[in-house]
Amino acid sequence: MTIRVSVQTTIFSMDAELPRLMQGGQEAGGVGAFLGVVRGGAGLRALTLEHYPGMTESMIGRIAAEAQTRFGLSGCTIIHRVGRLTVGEPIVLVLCLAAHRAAALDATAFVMDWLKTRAPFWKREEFEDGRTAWVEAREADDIAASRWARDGRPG
Amino acid sequence: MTIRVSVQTTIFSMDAELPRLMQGGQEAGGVGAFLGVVRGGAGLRALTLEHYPGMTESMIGRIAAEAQTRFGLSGCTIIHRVGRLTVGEPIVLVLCLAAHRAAALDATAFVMDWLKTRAPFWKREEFEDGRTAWVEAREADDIAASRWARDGRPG
Amino acid sequence: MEGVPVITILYFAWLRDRLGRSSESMPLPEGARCVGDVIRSLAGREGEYQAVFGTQGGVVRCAVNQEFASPEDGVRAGDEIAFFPPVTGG
Amino acid sequence: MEGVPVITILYFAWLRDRLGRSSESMPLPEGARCVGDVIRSLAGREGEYQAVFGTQGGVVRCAVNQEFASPEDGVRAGDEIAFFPPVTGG
Repeated sequence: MTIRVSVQTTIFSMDAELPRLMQGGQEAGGVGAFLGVVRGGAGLRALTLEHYPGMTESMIGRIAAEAQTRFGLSGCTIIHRVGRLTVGEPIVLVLCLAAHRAAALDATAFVMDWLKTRAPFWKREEFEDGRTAWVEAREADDIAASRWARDGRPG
Repeated sequence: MTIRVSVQTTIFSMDAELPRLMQGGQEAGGVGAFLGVVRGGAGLRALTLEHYPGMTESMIGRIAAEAQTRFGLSGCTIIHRVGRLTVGEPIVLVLCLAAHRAAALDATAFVMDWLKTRAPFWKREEFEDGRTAWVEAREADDIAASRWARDGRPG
Repeated sequence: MEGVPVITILYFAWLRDRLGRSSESMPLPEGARCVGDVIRSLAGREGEYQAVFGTQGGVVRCAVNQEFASPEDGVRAGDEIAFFPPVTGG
Repeated sequence: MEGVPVITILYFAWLRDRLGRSSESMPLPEGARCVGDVIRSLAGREGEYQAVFGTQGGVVRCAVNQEFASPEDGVRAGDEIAFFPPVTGG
Protein backbone atom coordinates (compact mmCIF):
# COMPACT_ATOMS: atom_id res chain seq x y z
CA MET A 1 0.00 0.00 0.00
CA THR A 2 1.40 3.38 -1.02
CA ILE A 3 -0.19 6.51 0.40
CA ARG A 4 1.00 9.86 -0.87
CA VAL A 5 -0.38 13.17 0.34
CA SER A 6 0.79 16.56 -0.85
CA VAL A 7 -0.42 20.13 -0.35
CA GLN A 8 1.45 22.32 -2.80
CA THR A 9 1.30 25.52 -4.82
CA THR A 10 2.80 23.94 -7.92
CA ILE A 11 1.07 22.08 -10.72
CA PHE A 12 1.10 18.27 -10.69
CA SER A 13 1.36 15.68 -13.43
CA MET A 14 -0.91 12.65 -13.61
CA ASP A 15 1.65 10.78 -15.72
CA ALA A 16 4.37 11.46 -13.15
CA GLU A 17 2.16 10.30 -10.26
CA LEU A 18 1.18 6.97 -11.79
CA PRO A 19 4.46 5.02 -11.45
CA ARG A 20 4.69 5.97 -7.78
CA LEU A 21 1.09 4.91 -7.17
CA MET A 22 1.54 1.64 -9.07
CA GLN A 23 4.26 0.50 -6.69
CA GLY A 24 1.21 -0.54 -4.68
CA GLY A 25 1.34 -3.92 -6.34
CA GLN A 26 0.91 -6.16 -9.33
CA GLU A 27 -2.50 -7.28 -8.13
CA ALA A 28 -3.97 -3.91 -9.04
CA GLY A 29 -6.26 -3.77 -12.06
CA GLY A 30 -7.16 -0.14 -12.22
CA VAL A 31 -6.85 3.43 -11.09
CA GLY A 32 -9.91 5.53 -10.32
CA ALA A 33 -9.18 9.23 -10.56
CA PHE A 34 -10.67 12.64 -10.13
CA LEU A 35 -9.08 15.87 -11.26
CA GLY A 36 -10.78 19.01 -9.99
CA VAL A 37 -10.31 22.24 -11.92
CA VAL A 38 -11.32 25.86 -11.32
CA ARG A 39 -14.80 26.12 -12.87
CA GLY A 40 -15.41 29.32 -14.79
CA GLY A 41 -18.57 31.29 -15.27
CA ALA A 42 -20.28 34.33 -13.65
CA GLY A 43 -17.23 36.47 -14.33
CA LEU A 44 -14.86 34.39 -12.20
CA ARG A 45 -11.19 35.00 -12.91
CA ALA A 46 -9.39 32.99 -10.23
CA LEU A 47 -9.61 31.26 -6.86
CA THR A 48 -7.21 31.65 -3.99
CA LEU A 49 -7.00 28.59 -1.79
CA GLU A 50 -5.95 28.93 1.82
CA HIS A 51 -5.41 26.04 4.23
CA TYR A 52 -4.45 25.14 7.77
CA PRO A 53 -0.88 23.83 7.47
CA GLY A 54 -0.33 20.68 9.48
CA MET A 55 -3.99 19.92 10.06
CA THR A 56 -4.61 19.71 6.30
CA GLU A 57 -1.97 17.06 5.74
CA SER A 58 -3.06 15.08 8.77
CA MET A 59 -6.76 15.15 7.77
CA ILE A 60 -5.97 14.18 4.16
CA GLY A 61 -3.72 11.38 5.38
CA ARG A 62 -6.57 10.04 7.50
CA ILE A 63 -9.02 10.25 4.58
CA ALA A 64 -6.57 8.26 2.43
CA ALA A 65 -6.09 5.65 5.16
CA GLU A 66 -9.86 5.36 5.66
CA ALA A 67 -10.36 4.87 1.89
CA GLN A 68 -7.62 2.24 1.87
CA THR A 69 -9.31 0.25 4.62
CA ARG A 70 -12.86 0.63 3.39
CA PHE A 71 -12.22 -0.16 -0.29
CA GLY A 72 -9.15 -2.41 -0.02
CA LEU A 73 -6.96 -0.05 -2.01
CA SER A 74 -3.39 -0.89 -3.00
CA GLY A 75 -2.50 2.78 -3.26
CA CYS A 76 -3.92 6.26 -2.83
CA THR A 77 -2.52 9.60 -3.96
CA ILE A 78 -4.10 12.90 -2.93
CA ILE A 79 -2.60 16.18 -4.13
CA HIS A 80 -4.28 19.48 -3.30
CA ARG A 81 -3.03 22.81 -4.51
CA VAL A 82 -3.15 26.06 -2.56
CA GLY A 83 -2.54 29.66 -3.58
CA ARG A 84 -3.99 31.55 -6.54
CA LEU A 85 -5.37 29.44 -9.40
CA THR A 86 -6.99 30.83 -12.53
CA VAL A 87 -10.05 29.40 -14.29
CA GLY A 88 -9.32 26.01 -15.85
CA GLU A 89 -6.32 25.28 -13.63
CA PRO A 90 -6.18 21.96 -11.73
CA ILE A 91 -6.90 22.18 -8.00
CA VAL A 92 -7.01 18.62 -6.76
CA LEU A 93 -5.96 15.17 -7.91
CA VAL A 94 -7.15 11.92 -6.36
CA LEU A 95 -5.86 8.55 -7.57
CA CYS A 96 -7.09 5.26 -6.06
CA LEU A 97 -5.48 1.97 -7.05
CA ALA A 98 -7.53 -1.20 -6.58
CA ALA A 99 -7.93 -4.72 -7.91
CA HIS A 100 -11.23 -3.85 -9.59
CA ARG A 101 -12.81 -0.79 -11.14
CA ALA A 102 -15.82 -0.50 -8.83
CA ALA A 103 -13.64 -0.21 -5.71
CA ALA A 104 -11.27 2.22 -7.45
CA LEU A 105 -14.06 4.55 -8.56
CA ASP A 106 -16.09 4.32 -5.35
CA ALA A 107 -12.98 5.11 -3.32
CA THR A 108 -12.32 8.14 -5.51
CA ALA A 109 -15.84 9.47 -4.87
CA PHE A 110 -15.43 8.77 -1.15
CA VAL A 111 -12.15 10.69 -0.95
CA MET A 112 -13.57 13.66 -2.84
CA ASP A 113 -16.68 13.82 -0.66
CA TRP A 114 -14.58 13.80 2.50
CA LEU A 115 -12.04 16.28 1.14
CA LYS A 116 -14.89 18.70 0.50
CA THR A 117 -16.18 18.47 4.06
CA ARG A 118 -13.28 17.47 6.33
CA ALA A 119 -10.09 19.01 4.93
CA PRO A 120 -9.40 22.57 6.15
CA PHE A 121 -9.25 24.49 2.88
CA TRP A 122 -11.03 27.74 2.09
CA LYS A 123 -11.56 29.30 -1.33
CA ARG A 124 -11.76 32.98 -2.10
CA GLU A 125 -13.20 33.94 -5.47
CA GLU A 126 -11.77 36.76 -7.54
CA PHE A 127 -13.98 38.21 -10.28
CA GLU A 128 -13.11 40.10 -13.45
CA ASP A 129 -14.47 43.31 -11.96
CA GLY A 130 -11.98 43.03 -9.09
CA ARG A 131 -14.54 41.93 -6.48
CA THR A 132 -13.52 39.08 -4.14
CA ALA A 133 -15.67 36.82 -1.97
CA TRP A 134 -15.11 33.79 0.24
CA VAL A 135 -16.90 30.72 -1.11
CA GLU A 136 -19.64 29.45 1.19
CA ALA A 137 -19.83 25.77 2.05
CA ARG A 138 -22.39 23.85 0.03
CA GLU A 139 -25.02 21.85 1.86
CA ALA A 140 -24.83 19.40 -1.08
CA ASP A 141 -21.28 18.52 -0.02
CA ASP A 142 -22.39 17.64 3.50
CA ILE A 143 -25.13 15.45 2.07
CA ALA A 144 -22.68 13.77 -0.32
CA ALA A 145 -20.28 13.06 2.53
CA SER A 146 -23.00 11.77 4.84
CA ARG A 147 -23.83 8.91 2.47
CA TRP A 148 -20.56 7.23 3.49
CA ALA A 149 -21.24 7.53 7.22
CA ARG A 150 -23.21 4.30 7.53
CA ASP A 151 -21.11 3.42 10.54
CA GLY A 152 -22.42 6.49 12.34
CA ARG A 153 -19.09 8.28 12.40
CA PRO A 154 -19.30 11.94 11.55
CA GLY A 155 -16.06 11.86 9.55
CA MET B 1 -18.70 18.78 -26.22
CA THR B 2 -15.54 16.97 -27.29
CA ILE B 3 -15.70 13.23 -27.88
CA ARG B 4 -12.49 11.41 -28.65
CA VAL B 5 -12.31 7.68 -29.32
CA SER B 6 -9.16 5.79 -30.14
CA VAL B 7 -8.25 2.11 -30.50
CA GLN B 8 -4.50 1.85 -30.69
CA THR B 9 -1.50 -0.38 -30.00
CA THR B 10 0.60 2.44 -28.58
CA ILE B 11 0.73 3.77 -25.04
CA PHE B 12 -1.25 6.90 -24.15
CA SER B 13 -0.53 9.83 -21.85
CA MET B 14 -3.11 11.19 -19.40
CA ASP B 15 -1.32 14.55 -19.33
CA ALA B 16 -1.42 14.77 -23.12
CA GLU B 17 -5.12 13.91 -23.25
CA LEU B 18 -6.26 16.51 -20.74
CA PRO B 19 -5.89 19.72 -22.80
CA ARG B 20 -7.84 18.17 -25.65
CA LEU B 21 -10.61 17.06 -23.30
CA MET B 22 -10.74 20.42 -21.56
CA GLN B 23 -11.63 22.19 -24.79
CA GLY B 24 -15.10 21.01 -23.76
CA GLY B 25 -15.62 24.24 -21.89
CA GLN B 26 -14.91 26.59 -19.04
CA GLU B 27 -18.02 25.44 -17.20
CA ALA B 28 -16.37 22.13 -16.37
CA GLY B 29 -15.33 21.56 -12.79
CA GLY B 30 -13.78 18.15 -12.91
CA VAL B 31 -12.58 15.10 -14.74
CA GLY B 32 -13.56 11.61 -13.65
CA ALA B 33 -11.11 9.01 -14.87
CA PHE B 34 -10.39 5.33 -14.94
CA LEU B 35 -7.15 3.76 -16.07
CA GLY B 36 -7.25 -0.01 -16.50
CA VAL B 37 -4.01 -1.96 -16.30
CA VAL B 38 -3.07 -5.60 -16.87
CA ARG B 39 -3.58 -7.21 -13.48
CA GLY B 40 -0.91 -9.72 -12.52
CA GLY B 41 -1.12 -12.88 -10.46
CA ALA B 42 -1.53 -16.63 -11.08
CA GLY B 43 1.56 -16.67 -13.28
CA LEU B 44 0.18 -14.24 -15.85
CA ARG B 45 2.83 -12.68 -18.09
CA ALA B 46 0.81 -10.75 -20.67
CA LEU B 47 -2.54 -10.24 -22.37
CA THR B 48 -3.15 -10.00 -26.08
CA LEU B 49 -6.16 -7.90 -26.97
CA GLU B 50 -7.98 -8.49 -30.22
CA HIS B 51 -10.88 -6.42 -31.53
CA TYR B 52 -13.34 -6.02 -34.39
CA PRO B 53 -12.04 -3.03 -36.34
CA GLY B 54 -14.79 -0.63 -37.33
CA MET B 55 -17.40 -2.05 -34.98
CA THR B 56 -15.19 -1.29 -31.98
CA GLU B 57 -14.86 2.39 -32.81
CA SER B 58 -18.55 2.73 -33.59
CA MET B 59 -19.65 1.01 -30.36
CA ILE B 60 -17.24 3.06 -28.25
CA GLY B 61 -18.43 6.24 -29.96
CA ARG B 62 -22.00 5.37 -29.05
CA ILE B 63 -21.07 4.62 -25.45
CA ALA B 64 -19.40 8.05 -25.23
CA ALA B 65 -22.41 9.78 -26.78
CA GLU B 66 -24.78 7.97 -24.41
CA ALA B 67 -22.65 9.00 -21.41
CA GLN B 68 -22.62 12.59 -22.66
CA THR B 69 -26.41 12.68 -22.86
CA ARG B 70 -27.12 10.84 -19.66
CA PHE B 71 -24.64 12.70 -17.44
CA GLY B 72 -24.47 16.05 -19.23
CA LEU B 73 -20.76 15.72 -19.96
CA SER B 74 -18.74 18.48 -21.58
CA GLY B 75 -16.20 16.00 -22.91
CA CYS B 76 -15.43 12.30 -23.04
CA THR B 77 -12.21 10.54 -24.06
CA ILE B 78 -12.01 6.77 -24.44
CA ILE B 79 -8.75 5.13 -25.47
CA HIS B 80 -8.46 1.36 -25.65
CA ARG B 81 -5.26 -0.45 -26.51
CA VAL B 82 -5.01 -3.65 -28.54
CA GLY B 83 -2.14 -6.06 -29.14
CA ARG B 84 0.18 -7.64 -26.59
CA LEU B 85 0.40 -5.94 -23.19
CA THR B 86 2.50 -7.17 -20.27
CA VAL B 87 1.47 -7.15 -16.60
CA GLY B 88 1.16 -3.60 -15.25
CA GLU B 89 0.74 -1.98 -18.66
CA PRO B 90 -2.22 0.36 -19.24
CA ILE B 91 -5.10 -1.09 -21.30
CA VAL B 92 -7.84 1.49 -21.22
CA LEU B 93 -8.30 5.13 -20.32
CA VAL B 94 -11.65 6.84 -19.77
CA LEU B 95 -11.91 10.56 -19.04
CA CYS B 96 -15.26 12.27 -18.41
CA LEU B 97 -15.48 16.05 -18.07
CA ALA B 98 -18.47 17.47 -16.20
CA ALA B 99 -19.55 20.48 -14.18
CA HIS B 100 -19.58 18.48 -10.94
CA ARG B 101 -17.70 15.53 -9.54
CA ALA B 102 -20.64 13.16 -9.08
CA ALA B 103 -21.59 13.30 -12.77
CA ALA B 104 -17.95 12.95 -13.83
CA LEU B 105 -17.36 9.86 -11.69
CA ASP B 106 -20.73 8.23 -12.38
CA ALA B 107 -20.19 8.70 -16.12
CA THR B 108 -16.77 7.08 -15.81
CA ALA B 109 -18.28 4.01 -14.12
CA PHE B 110 -21.04 3.90 -16.75
CA VAL B 111 -18.56 3.98 -19.63
CA MET B 112 -16.40 1.25 -18.07
CA ASP B 113 -19.39 -1.03 -17.42
CA TRP B 114 -20.56 -0.67 -21.02
CA LEU B 115 -17.07 -1.08 -22.47
CA LYS B 116 -16.79 -4.39 -20.63
CA THR B 117 -20.04 -5.72 -22.10
CA ARG B 118 -20.68 -3.93 -25.42
CA ALA B 119 -17.33 -3.22 -27.05
CA PRO B 120 -16.00 -6.09 -29.21
CA PHE B 121 -12.65 -6.81 -27.58
CA TRP B 122 -11.30 -10.20 -26.58
CA LYS B 123 -8.39 -10.95 -24.27
CA ARG B 124 -6.04 -13.89 -24.51
CA GLU B 125 -3.91 -14.61 -21.44
CA GLU B 126 -0.29 -15.70 -21.73
CA PHE B 127 1.27 -17.38 -18.69
CA GLU B 128 4.87 -17.73 -17.61
CA ASP B 129 4.82 -21.44 -18.45
CA GLY B 130 3.90 -20.62 -22.05
CA ARG B 131 0.27 -21.64 -21.76
CA THR B 132 -2.34 -19.34 -23.34
CA ALA B 133 -6.10 -19.10 -22.78
CA TRP B 134 -8.92 -16.83 -23.92
CA VAL B 135 -10.46 -14.93 -21.03
CA GLU B 136 -14.06 -15.85 -20.38
CA ALA B 137 -16.68 -13.15 -19.95
CA ARG B 138 -17.53 -12.39 -16.32
CA GLU B 139 -21.12 -12.54 -15.24
CA ALA B 140 -20.27 -9.73 -12.80
CA ASP B 141 -19.68 -7.43 -15.77
CA ASP B 142 -23.15 -8.11 -17.17
CA ILE B 143 -24.63 -7.39 -13.76
CA ALA B 144 -22.63 -4.17 -13.46
CA ALA B 145 -23.79 -3.03 -16.89
CA SER B 146 -27.41 -3.92 -16.23
CA ARG B 147 -27.64 -1.43 -13.36
CA TRP B 148 -27.62 1.40 -15.92
CA ALA B 149 -30.41 -0.11 -18.05
CA ARG B 150 -33.28 1.43 -16.10
CA ASP B 151 -34.77 2.49 -19.42
CA GLY B 152 -35.11 -1.14 -20.49
CA ARG B 153 -32.55 -0.90 -23.27
CA PRO B 154 -30.14 -3.82 -23.41
CA GLY B 155 -27.25 -1.56 -24.32
CA MET C 1 -20.92 -10.78 -60.09
CA GLU C 2 -24.02 -8.58 -59.80
CA GLY C 3 -26.90 -10.65 -58.50
CA VAL C 4 -24.84 -13.40 -56.84
CA PRO C 5 -26.05 -13.41 -53.22
CA VAL C 6 -22.81 -13.47 -51.23
CA ILE C 7 -22.23 -12.83 -47.54
CA THR C 8 -18.97 -12.14 -45.70
CA ILE C 9 -18.38 -14.00 -42.46
CA LEU C 10 -15.82 -12.96 -39.83
CA TYR C 11 -14.55 -15.06 -36.94
CA PHE C 12 -12.87 -13.66 -33.82
CA ALA C 13 -10.95 -14.93 -30.80
CA TRP C 14 -11.21 -18.66 -30.11
CA LEU C 15 -13.66 -19.18 -32.98
CA ARG C 16 -10.97 -18.01 -35.40
CA ASP C 17 -8.33 -20.18 -33.68
CA ARG C 18 -10.48 -23.29 -33.87
CA LEU C 19 -11.82 -22.74 -37.38
CA GLY C 20 -8.38 -21.79 -38.65
CA ARG C 21 -9.60 -18.72 -40.53
CA SER C 22 -10.56 -15.15 -39.78
CA SER C 23 -13.01 -14.62 -42.63
CA GLU C 24 -14.68 -16.16 -45.63
CA SER C 25 -17.09 -15.22 -48.40
CA MET C 26 -19.89 -17.62 -49.14
CA PRO C 27 -23.16 -17.66 -50.99
CA LEU C 28 -26.17 -16.88 -48.85
CA PRO C 29 -27.36 -20.41 -47.96
CA GLU C 30 -30.42 -21.53 -49.94
CA GLY C 31 -33.53 -20.11 -48.32
CA ALA C 32 -31.61 -18.39 -45.50
CA ARG C 33 -33.49 -15.40 -44.09
CA CYS C 34 -32.01 -14.92 -40.63
CA VAL C 35 -28.80 -15.34 -38.64
CA GLY C 36 -30.10 -18.62 -37.25
CA ASP C 37 -30.33 -20.05 -40.77
CA VAL C 38 -26.66 -19.15 -41.40
CA ILE C 39 -25.65 -20.73 -38.08
CA ARG C 40 -27.49 -23.95 -38.95
CA SER C 41 -25.77 -24.01 -42.33
CA LEU C 42 -22.32 -23.60 -40.71
CA ALA C 43 -23.16 -26.25 -38.08
CA GLY C 44 -23.87 -28.62 -40.95
CA ARG C 45 -20.24 -28.49 -42.08
CA GLU C 46 -17.74 -31.08 -40.96
CA GLY C 47 -15.19 -30.89 -38.16
CA GLU C 48 -14.78 -27.85 -35.95
CA TYR C 49 -17.67 -25.97 -37.52
CA GLN C 50 -20.10 -28.52 -36.19
CA ALA C 51 -18.65 -28.23 -32.68
CA VAL C 52 -18.43 -24.42 -32.71
CA PHE C 53 -21.88 -23.73 -34.16
CA GLY C 54 -23.71 -26.84 -32.99
CA THR C 55 -22.61 -28.18 -29.61
CA GLN C 56 -21.06 -24.91 -28.35
CA GLY C 57 -23.32 -22.59 -30.34
CA GLY C 58 -24.92 -21.35 -27.15
CA VAL C 59 -21.97 -19.16 -26.23
CA VAL C 60 -21.37 -17.79 -29.72
CA ARG C 61 -22.33 -14.15 -30.18
CA CYS C 62 -23.07 -12.45 -33.48
CA ALA C 63 -23.08 -9.09 -35.23
CA VAL C 64 -24.65 -8.21 -38.58
CA ASN C 65 -23.06 -5.24 -40.32
CA GLN C 66 -21.27 -4.36 -37.07
CA GLU C 67 -24.42 -4.32 -34.92
CA PHE C 68 -25.01 -6.97 -32.25
CA ALA C 69 -27.62 -9.39 -33.58
CA SER C 70 -29.76 -12.33 -32.45
CA PRO C 71 -30.50 -15.57 -34.34
CA GLU C 72 -33.88 -14.13 -35.35
CA ASP C 73 -32.37 -11.06 -37.03
CA GLY C 74 -32.56 -11.02 -40.83
CA VAL C 75 -29.64 -11.42 -43.24
CA ARG C 76 -29.37 -10.34 -46.87
CA ALA C 77 -26.84 -10.59 -49.65
CA GLY C 78 -23.92 -8.27 -49.04
CA ASP C 79 -24.15 -8.48 -45.25
CA GLU C 80 -21.05 -8.77 -43.04
CA ILE C 81 -21.80 -11.34 -40.38
CA ALA C 82 -19.38 -11.75 -37.47
CA PHE C 83 -19.25 -14.58 -34.93
CA PHE C 84 -17.33 -14.30 -31.67
CA PRO C 85 -17.36 -15.24 -27.97
CA PRO C 86 -18.82 -12.88 -25.34
CA VAL C 87 -16.67 -9.75 -25.24
CA THR C 88 -13.95 -9.27 -22.60
CA GLY C 89 -12.57 -5.77 -23.10
CA GLY C 90 -12.10 -2.88 -20.72
CA MET D 1 7.23 31.50 31.58
CA GLU D 2 6.70 28.03 33.02
CA GLY D 3 3.27 27.85 34.59
CA VAL D 4 1.67 30.76 32.68
CA PRO D 5 -1.44 29.26 31.11
CA VAL D 6 -1.24 30.50 27.52
CA ILE D 7 -3.20 29.36 24.48
CA THR D 8 -2.50 30.02 20.80
CA ILE D 9 -5.45 31.07 18.66
CA LEU D 10 -5.46 30.88 14.85
CA TYR D 11 -7.95 32.57 12.51
CA PHE D 12 -8.56 31.53 8.91
CA ALA D 13 -10.35 32.83 5.82
CA TRP D 14 -12.89 35.61 6.44
CA LEU D 15 -12.38 35.45 10.21
CA ARG D 16 -8.75 36.46 9.69
CA ASP D 17 -9.76 39.17 7.20
CA ARG D 18 -12.33 40.66 9.57
CA LEU D 19 -10.26 40.38 12.73
CA GLY D 20 -7.15 41.70 10.96
CA ARG D 21 -4.86 39.00 12.37
CA SER D 22 -4.01 35.37 11.66
CA SER D 23 -2.99 34.37 15.17
CA GLU D 24 -2.54 35.51 18.72
CA SER D 25 -1.30 34.17 22.03
CA MET D 26 -3.41 34.87 25.06
CA PRO D 27 -3.75 33.68 28.62
CA LEU D 28 -6.34 30.97 29.10
CA PRO D 29 -9.37 33.05 30.18
CA GLU D 30 -10.09 32.87 33.90
CA GLY D 31 -12.02 29.71 34.65
CA ALA D 32 -12.17 28.61 31.00
CA ARG D 33 -12.53 24.85 30.66
CA CYS D 34 -13.95 24.38 27.17
CA VAL D 35 -13.96 25.88 23.68
CA GLY D 36 -17.28 27.59 24.42
CA ASP D 37 -15.66 29.48 27.31
CA VAL D 38 -12.95 30.79 24.95
CA ILE D 39 -15.60 31.80 22.39
CA ARG D 40 -17.53 33.71 25.06
CA SER D 41 -14.37 35.46 26.12
CA LEU D 42 -13.58 36.51 22.53
CA ALA D 43 -17.19 37.64 21.96
CA GLY D 44 -16.77 39.90 24.97
CA ARG D 45 -14.10 41.94 23.18
CA GLU D 46 -14.96 45.10 21.29
CA GLY D 47 -15.57 45.56 17.56
CA GLU D 48 -15.37 42.73 15.07
CA TYR D 49 -14.73 40.09 17.71
CA GLN D 50 -18.19 40.61 19.11
CA ALA D 51 -19.77 40.25 15.66
CA VAL D 52 -17.67 37.25 14.63
CA PHE D 53 -17.99 35.26 17.85
CA GLY D 54 -21.33 36.57 19.05
CA THR D 55 -23.84 37.42 16.33
CA GLN D 56 -22.26 35.22 13.65
CA GLY D 57 -20.81 32.63 15.96
CA GLY D 58 -23.17 29.98 14.66
CA VAL D 59 -21.21 29.53 11.43
CA VAL D 60 -17.77 29.55 13.05
CA ARG D 61 -16.04 26.17 13.16
CA CYS D 62 -13.24 25.19 15.50
CA ALA D 63 -10.29 22.85 15.88
CA VAL D 64 -8.27 22.13 19.02
CA ASN D 65 -4.74 20.93 18.38
CA GLN D 66 -5.66 20.36 14.74
CA GLU D 67 -8.69 18.18 15.48
CA PHE D 68 -12.22 19.39 14.72
CA ALA D 69 -13.85 20.35 18.01
CA SER D 70 -17.21 21.40 19.48
CA PRO D 71 -17.93 24.14 22.02
CA GLU D 72 -18.17 21.45 24.72
CA ASP D 73 -14.66 20.12 24.05
CA GLY D 74 -12.10 20.91 26.71
CA VAL D 75 -9.17 23.32 26.43
CA ARG D 76 -5.93 23.47 28.41
CA ALA D 77 -2.86 25.65 28.61
CA GLY D 78 -0.64 25.10 25.58
CA ASP D 79 -3.50 24.23 23.25
CA GLU D 80 -3.66 25.50 19.66
CA ILE D 81 -7.23 26.60 19.00
CA ALA D 82 -8.26 27.48 15.44
CA PHE D 83 -11.43 29.26 14.33
CA PHE D 84 -12.60 29.25 10.71
CA PRO D 85 -15.68 29.09 8.46
CA PRO D 86 -17.02 25.76 7.14
CA VAL D 87 -14.40 24.28 4.81
CA THR D 88 -14.65 24.64 1.02
CA GLY D 89 -11.80 22.62 -0.44
CA GLY D 90 -11.71 19.91 -3.06
